[in-house]
Amino acid sequence: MVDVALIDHVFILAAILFCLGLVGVLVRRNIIFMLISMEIMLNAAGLAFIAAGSAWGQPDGQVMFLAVVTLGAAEVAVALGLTLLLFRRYQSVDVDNLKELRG
Amino acid sequence: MLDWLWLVPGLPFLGFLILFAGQGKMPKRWTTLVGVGSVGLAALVTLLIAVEFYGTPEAALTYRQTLWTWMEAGSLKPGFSLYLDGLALSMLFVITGVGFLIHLYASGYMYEDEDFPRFFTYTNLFVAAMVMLVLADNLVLLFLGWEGVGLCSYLLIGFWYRDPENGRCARKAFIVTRIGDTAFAIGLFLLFRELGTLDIQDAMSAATATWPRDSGTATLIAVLLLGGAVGKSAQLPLQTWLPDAMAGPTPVSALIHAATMVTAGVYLIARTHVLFQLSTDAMQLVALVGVLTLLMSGFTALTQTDLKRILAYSTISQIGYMFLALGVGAWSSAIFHLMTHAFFKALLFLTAGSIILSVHHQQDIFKMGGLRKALPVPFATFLVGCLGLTALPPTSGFFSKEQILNAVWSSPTGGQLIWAGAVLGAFITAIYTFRMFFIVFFGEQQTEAHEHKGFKFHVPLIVLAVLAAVGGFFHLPLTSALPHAGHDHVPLGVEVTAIALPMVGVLLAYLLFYRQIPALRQLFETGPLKSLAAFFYSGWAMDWLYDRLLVKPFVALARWNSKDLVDQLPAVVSRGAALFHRLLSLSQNGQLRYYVATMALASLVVMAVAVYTG
Amino acid sequence: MTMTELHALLPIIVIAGISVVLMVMTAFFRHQRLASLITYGGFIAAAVLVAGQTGSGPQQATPLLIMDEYSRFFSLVILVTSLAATMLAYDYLRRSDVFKEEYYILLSLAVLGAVVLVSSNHFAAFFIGIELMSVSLFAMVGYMVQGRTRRAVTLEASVKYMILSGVSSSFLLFGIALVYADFGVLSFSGLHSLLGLHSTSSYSQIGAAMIVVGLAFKLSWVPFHMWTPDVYEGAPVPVTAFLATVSKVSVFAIIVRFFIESGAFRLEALVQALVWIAVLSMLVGNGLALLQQNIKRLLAYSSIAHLGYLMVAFIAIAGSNLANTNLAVEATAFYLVAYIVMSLIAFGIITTLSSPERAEEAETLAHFRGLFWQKPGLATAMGLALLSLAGIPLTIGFVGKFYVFAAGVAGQLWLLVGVLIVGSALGLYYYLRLIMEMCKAPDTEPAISREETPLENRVVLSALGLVLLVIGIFPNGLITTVHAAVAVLR
Amino acid sequence: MQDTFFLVIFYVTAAVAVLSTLLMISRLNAVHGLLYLIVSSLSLAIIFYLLGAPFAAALEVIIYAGAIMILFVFVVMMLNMGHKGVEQERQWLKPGGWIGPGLLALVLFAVFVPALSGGLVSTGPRLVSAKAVGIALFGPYLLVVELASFLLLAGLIGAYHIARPPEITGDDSDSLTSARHHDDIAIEPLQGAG
Repeated sequence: MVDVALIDHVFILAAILFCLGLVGVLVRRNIIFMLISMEIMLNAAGLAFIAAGSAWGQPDGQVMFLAVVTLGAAEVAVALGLTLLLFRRYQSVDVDNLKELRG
Repeated sequence: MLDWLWLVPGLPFLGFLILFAGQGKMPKRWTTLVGVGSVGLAALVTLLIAVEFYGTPEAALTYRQTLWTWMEAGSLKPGFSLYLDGLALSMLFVITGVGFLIHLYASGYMYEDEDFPRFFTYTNLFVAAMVMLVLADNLVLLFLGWEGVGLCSYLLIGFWYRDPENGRCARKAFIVTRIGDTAFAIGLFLLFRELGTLDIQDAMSAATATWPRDSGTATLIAVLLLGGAVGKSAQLPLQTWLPDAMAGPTPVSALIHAATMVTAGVYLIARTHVLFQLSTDAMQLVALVGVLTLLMSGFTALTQTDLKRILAYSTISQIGYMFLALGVGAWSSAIFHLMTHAFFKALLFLTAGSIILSVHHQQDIFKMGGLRKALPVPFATFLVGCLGLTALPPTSGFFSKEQILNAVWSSPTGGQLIWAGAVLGAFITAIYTFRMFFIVFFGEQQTEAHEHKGFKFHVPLIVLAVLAAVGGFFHLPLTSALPHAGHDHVPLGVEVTAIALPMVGVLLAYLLFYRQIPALRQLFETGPLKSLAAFFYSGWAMDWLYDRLLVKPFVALARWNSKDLVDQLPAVVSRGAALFHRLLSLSQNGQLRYYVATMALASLVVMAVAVYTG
Repeated sequence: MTMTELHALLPIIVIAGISVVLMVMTAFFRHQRLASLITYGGFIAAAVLVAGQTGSGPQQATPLLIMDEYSRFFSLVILVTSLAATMLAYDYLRRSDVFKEEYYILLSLAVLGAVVLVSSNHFAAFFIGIELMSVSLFAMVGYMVQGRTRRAVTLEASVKYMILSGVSSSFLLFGIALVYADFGVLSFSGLHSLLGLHSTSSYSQIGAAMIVVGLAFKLSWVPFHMWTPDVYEGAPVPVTAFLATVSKVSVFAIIVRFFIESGAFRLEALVQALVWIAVLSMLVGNGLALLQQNIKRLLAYSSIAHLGYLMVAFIAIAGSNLANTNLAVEATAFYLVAYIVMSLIAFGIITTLSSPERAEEAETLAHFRGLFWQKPGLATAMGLALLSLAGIPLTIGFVGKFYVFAAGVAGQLWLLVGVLIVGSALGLYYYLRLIMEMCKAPDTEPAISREETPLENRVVLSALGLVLLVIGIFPNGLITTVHAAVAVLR
Repeated sequence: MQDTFFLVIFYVTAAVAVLSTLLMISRLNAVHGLLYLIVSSLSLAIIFYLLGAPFAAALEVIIYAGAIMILFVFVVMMLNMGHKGVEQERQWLKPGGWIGPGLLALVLFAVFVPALSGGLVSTGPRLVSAKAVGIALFGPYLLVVELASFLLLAGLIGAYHIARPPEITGDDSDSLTSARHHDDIAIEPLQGAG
C-alpha cells in the first residue's frame, strides 16, 4: 500500500504530541490546562497503539486504545472533582497554591 | 552437661522476657529474683560446663551446638549455632561470673530507683546478647550479639532519660561506635566475599589456605575488623564516647563499660587472630593503637577530678594494654588481662558506686577526702582494686601485665620503644590510681558519709576483692584455642624495671598526695616561701604543680586530642549527615510542577541511557 | 471462556463482587459496620479460594491472566494485607465525619486492581490493573478532602498524586505501545521468545525504558520519588498504610514477573540505569529521612530506601547463574512480605493514635514522646516495627535484609551491596531516634488523648507483631513457601 | 496516485494536529484551548481512519471530542473565570517560562527521533475492521472490557465522593445546607487573603 516509513512517521507524530503534552503540564499553572495536556499525552499513547496495531494488522492495538480512552475518562472524572475543590478552597485554579507539603 | 550450653544465653534472655512482660508491675522482690537469678543460674551452668570441659583432654576442647538452622538463603545457611572453646569459656566466666556479682550489687544499688525493673530488663538482655556474641559460631550471629550489646549500652547510658544530657551522651556513644561498626560490617562483608563462608572457624582455616603471609586483602580485612574493635573498645581514635558513657548508673559502668562489652573488641581480634597473624602490618597497627591509647588516656586520667571519669580513662588505658598484647601476638595474655581487669575494674567501679552513694552522689574526688574511717569496707576493697590496677605483686593485675610487658619486649611487632611506652604507662597508672586513692580516703574529710551496708553491697565487693587478689593464679584453658606465646626470656633488668616502676609510681603518689603536703608546709612555713606554701597547700596546687612540671606536653596533647581532634570525628560525621539531609530536603520543595519537571528530566536520562548505550 | 478458566477467576470475581454488593447496599441504606463486614468477608472468601487453588498448577485464564503459584502467593499476600489494612481503618473512619461506605467500595476496587495486576502476564491486564488501583487511590488519598475536619493538605496530596500519576501512566502506555509496535505481541511470554529471535531494536529499547519510568513512579524510585512524602503525609493514614503496602508490593511483584518473562534483563543499558536508580534510592531515601521530624514523611523516605534495598535483589535476578537468579527472586518476594509487615505495623500504630475527629494525625514526634509509659503495648509494637525496619536481628526485617544481601553477594553486585550497608547504617540512626523518643519522659500532657485501643486494631497489631518476631526467629517456613511460589518464574 | 493522495492527507492532518495542540497548550482562555483540543482530536481521528482503524476513529470522536471535552467545558463554565482568568493566565505565562520546558521537550524529542526511525518490522498500515475489533473485544479481551467497566466505576465513585458535600452527623436536620454553610465559613479568610 504505502511506504513502510509512514508508520515511523506516525510514531514521530505521536512523539511530538507526547512532548507537547509534557510541555503543557510543565508550563501551565492552571490545573485545567494541566489536565488537558495530560489528555494529550494519553492521546499520543493511544495514537501509538493504533499505529502499532495497524502495522501488525491486529485488533489488539485498538483494544488497548479503548483501554486508554477509558483511563482518560476515569482520570478526568476524579481530576475535575478535585479541580472544583481546589477552586473553592483558593478561589483560583493555580496549582502553585499547593505547596504546604514539603521538606 | 555441655548440652546445657544453650541455657547460658537462654536464661538471661528468659529473664528479659519475663521482666519485659511484667512491664514493671511485678513486685520488686520478684524482679530481683528474676533479674539476678537468671544471671546467677547462667553462671552456675557455666561452672558446670567448665567442670566437664576441664575434664576433657585439651586437644579436643571444642563443642558445637546447633539449635536450629536460622535461615537458608541460597548457599548461605547461618544457623543458631553455639561454639564453645577455651576462649569462649574464659569469656563466659567473666560475663556470667562478674556479671552475676554486678547484678547482685545492682539489686541493692538500684533498689530505690523507680525504674528498677527496667534496669534489669535491659541488663538481662545485655547479658544474653553478650553471651551470644561470645558463643556465636558464625559471623551473622556474632553480628547479632554485637548489635545487641550496642543497643543495650545505648539504652543504659540513657537510662536516666529525664536528663537530656544523658540522652546526648547515649547518642554520642551510639554514633561513635557506629563508625566502628560500619567498618566492622564492611570487613565482615569483605571476609565473606573473599572466603565464601560465614562460619568463623571455616573462615579462619580458609584464610590461611587462601592468603599468603602479608597479603593485602588479609591486611585490609584485619584493619577493618580492627576498626570495629576500636569503636567498641573505645581505643584511639574512637575512645571519646566511653568517659561520657559514665552517665549511666554505676553498675552499668562496671558491667558494660568496664568488664564486658568494651572488651568485645579484644575478643573479636582474639577470635579472628588467624587473620591478624597473616598480616604483620595489621599486628603492628594493633600494637601501636594499644600503646598510644594507654599512654594518652593514662595522662588524661591524671588530670581528671571526677571519680568515675578517672576509672573510665583507666579502663581505656587497660584495654590499651590488651590491644598491645594482641598486637605483639600474646593472645592468651590479652585474654588473661581481660579477665583480671574485669575483676579489679568491676571491683573499683562498684566500690566507687558505694562511695558515691555514701556521699550523696558527689563524684568529685577533691570534695571527698578522709573517707577511710567512715567507709571501712569500701576502703579495703578499693585498696585491693587499686593494687590490682597498679599491678603490684601478687595481685592478679601483676601477673597479667607482667606477661604482656615481657611479650612486648621480645616480640617483632613490639620492641623496646613500645615496651618503654608500656612501662611508662604502668608508672602513670600507679600515680593516678593512688592519687585517687589517697585523695578519696586520706586527708581531711570534706563531706559526711553514710555507708550503705548489707549483703547485697558487701558480698560482691568482697568476692571481687578476693578474685582481684588471687585471680592471677587462675589457669585459663586457652592453650587449645589460641596459639601459645611461649615463655619469653627477657633480661633480668627489664623485668625488674617493669616491676619496680609502678612501685616508684605509688611512692611518688604517696609523697605527693599523702606525705609531702604537710612536709612542704613545714618547710615553707618558716621561710620566705610562706606564700608559696599556702599555694601548694591545696590539692589543686599539686595538680597545678605536676601539671606544669611533669606532664605538661603530654597533657596538652591529650587535651587537645580529646577535646578537639577526636571529638571532631563524630561531629564531622553527624554534621556531614545533617548537611546531606538539608541539601536533599531542598529538593523536596512541594512544588508540583517542579516535581513533574524532575520526573521528566529523569525519564529523559533513563531513556537516553537505554537507547544510546544499549 | 471455559469453566476451568472461570474457576481460576473465581477469587477475582469475588473481589469484584464486593464492590458491586457494597454499591447496591449503599444505594438503599448506609451502615459502616455492615459494609466493613462485607468487605472482610469478601477478602477472606477470596483468600480462601486462592489458597484452595494453591498447588493445582498454572492455569491461564484468557490470554490476559495467569493463575500460577507466583500470582497466587502475591494475591494471598495482597488479600491478607488489605484485610489487615481495612480492619485498622475501621475505627479511624468511624470517628471521621465523611461518608464511610464509599471507602470500602474504592478499597475493594483498588484490591481488585492489585490482584489483577499480580496475576497478569499480558500488557492489557497489567495496564488495566495498575490503573484501576491508581484511580481508586486518587479518590482514597483525597477521601477526607471534604468534611468538617478536613486537613488542608489532603487536597494538595491528592492533586499531586493524580497529576504525577497521570503523567507517569502516559509514559508507561507510550512505552507499552512502542514495545508492541516492535514485536506485535502484548503478552510477556510472547516477548520472551521474540527478544531471543532478533536483536532488540531501538523501539523496544526506548519502550522498555519508558515502561520502567512509569513503574519507577509507582515504586517511588529516586528520582521519581518526590510525590511519596507529600502524598504519605497528606493522605489519611489508613490510606497511606494501604498505599505504602499493597500498591508498592503488587507493582514490584509484577515488575519482577515482567522482567523475567519478557527477558527485559537482557537490555544491559537498562539494567545499568536501574543500578544507579537503586544507589540513589538507598542514599537519598535514607538521607532525607535522617533528621525528618514528621513521622509519616520519615516512613515515606524510609520506604524509598527499602524499595532501593529491594532493587539490589531485583537487579541480582539479571545474573547469568540460574541458582543465583532463583535466590534473588526469592529474596525480593521475602523482602516484600517483610516490608508489608513492618510498614503495616508502623502505619497501623499511627492510625490508632490519630484522631480524625480533630483532623489530627499522630505524625509529630510529640505524639510519640513517652509512648512507652502510656501505651506500652502500642509502643512495643512500634518499637518492633522500627527495629525490624532498621534490620536488627531476630526480626523479619533482618532476615529480609540478609536475604537481599545474600542475593547481592551471589550476583557480585559489590557497589550495590556496599551502598546497602552504608544505607542501613544511616537508617539505624533515625529509627533509633524514634525509639528513644518513645522512651523519653512523658513530662507534658500527651499531645492527643489516648483512649482505649479498639479491639480490631489490637488484634491486627498483635498478630502482625507476632508474625514479625516468629518469622524473624524461624524464617524457614516462609522461605519454603516463597521458594515454591517463585519456582514457576523461569 | 491514490498513495500520493493518501500521504498528502496524512501529512496535512498531522500538521493540523501538531499545530492545534501547540495552540491549545499556549491559549490564555480555557475555552479556546478546549476548542483547539477538539480540532486536534478530530485530526487524530482522521489519522486513525487512514491507518485502517475506523473503530478507533469513531471512538476518538465520540469519547474525546464528545464526552471528555464536555466534562471540561462544564467545569470551565462552573468556575466562570472569564476575563479575570485570562488576565491571570497572561501573568502566569511569561515567555521565559517556556524556555526550560521547551528545551526539555526538544531533547526528549531528539531522543525519540532516531529511536523511532527505522528498525520496525512491519508491512505498512493494514485495515482492521470494527468487526475484527469487536471479535477481539468479546473474545480474548473480554476481561479488558469487564475491568474497564470497573475502572470507570472507580472513577465514578471517586468523583462522586470527592465533589459532594460531606455527611453531617448529629441532630442537624438540614444537613446539606449546613454543610455548605460551613464550607463557606471555612474559605472566607482565604478569600480575603487571595
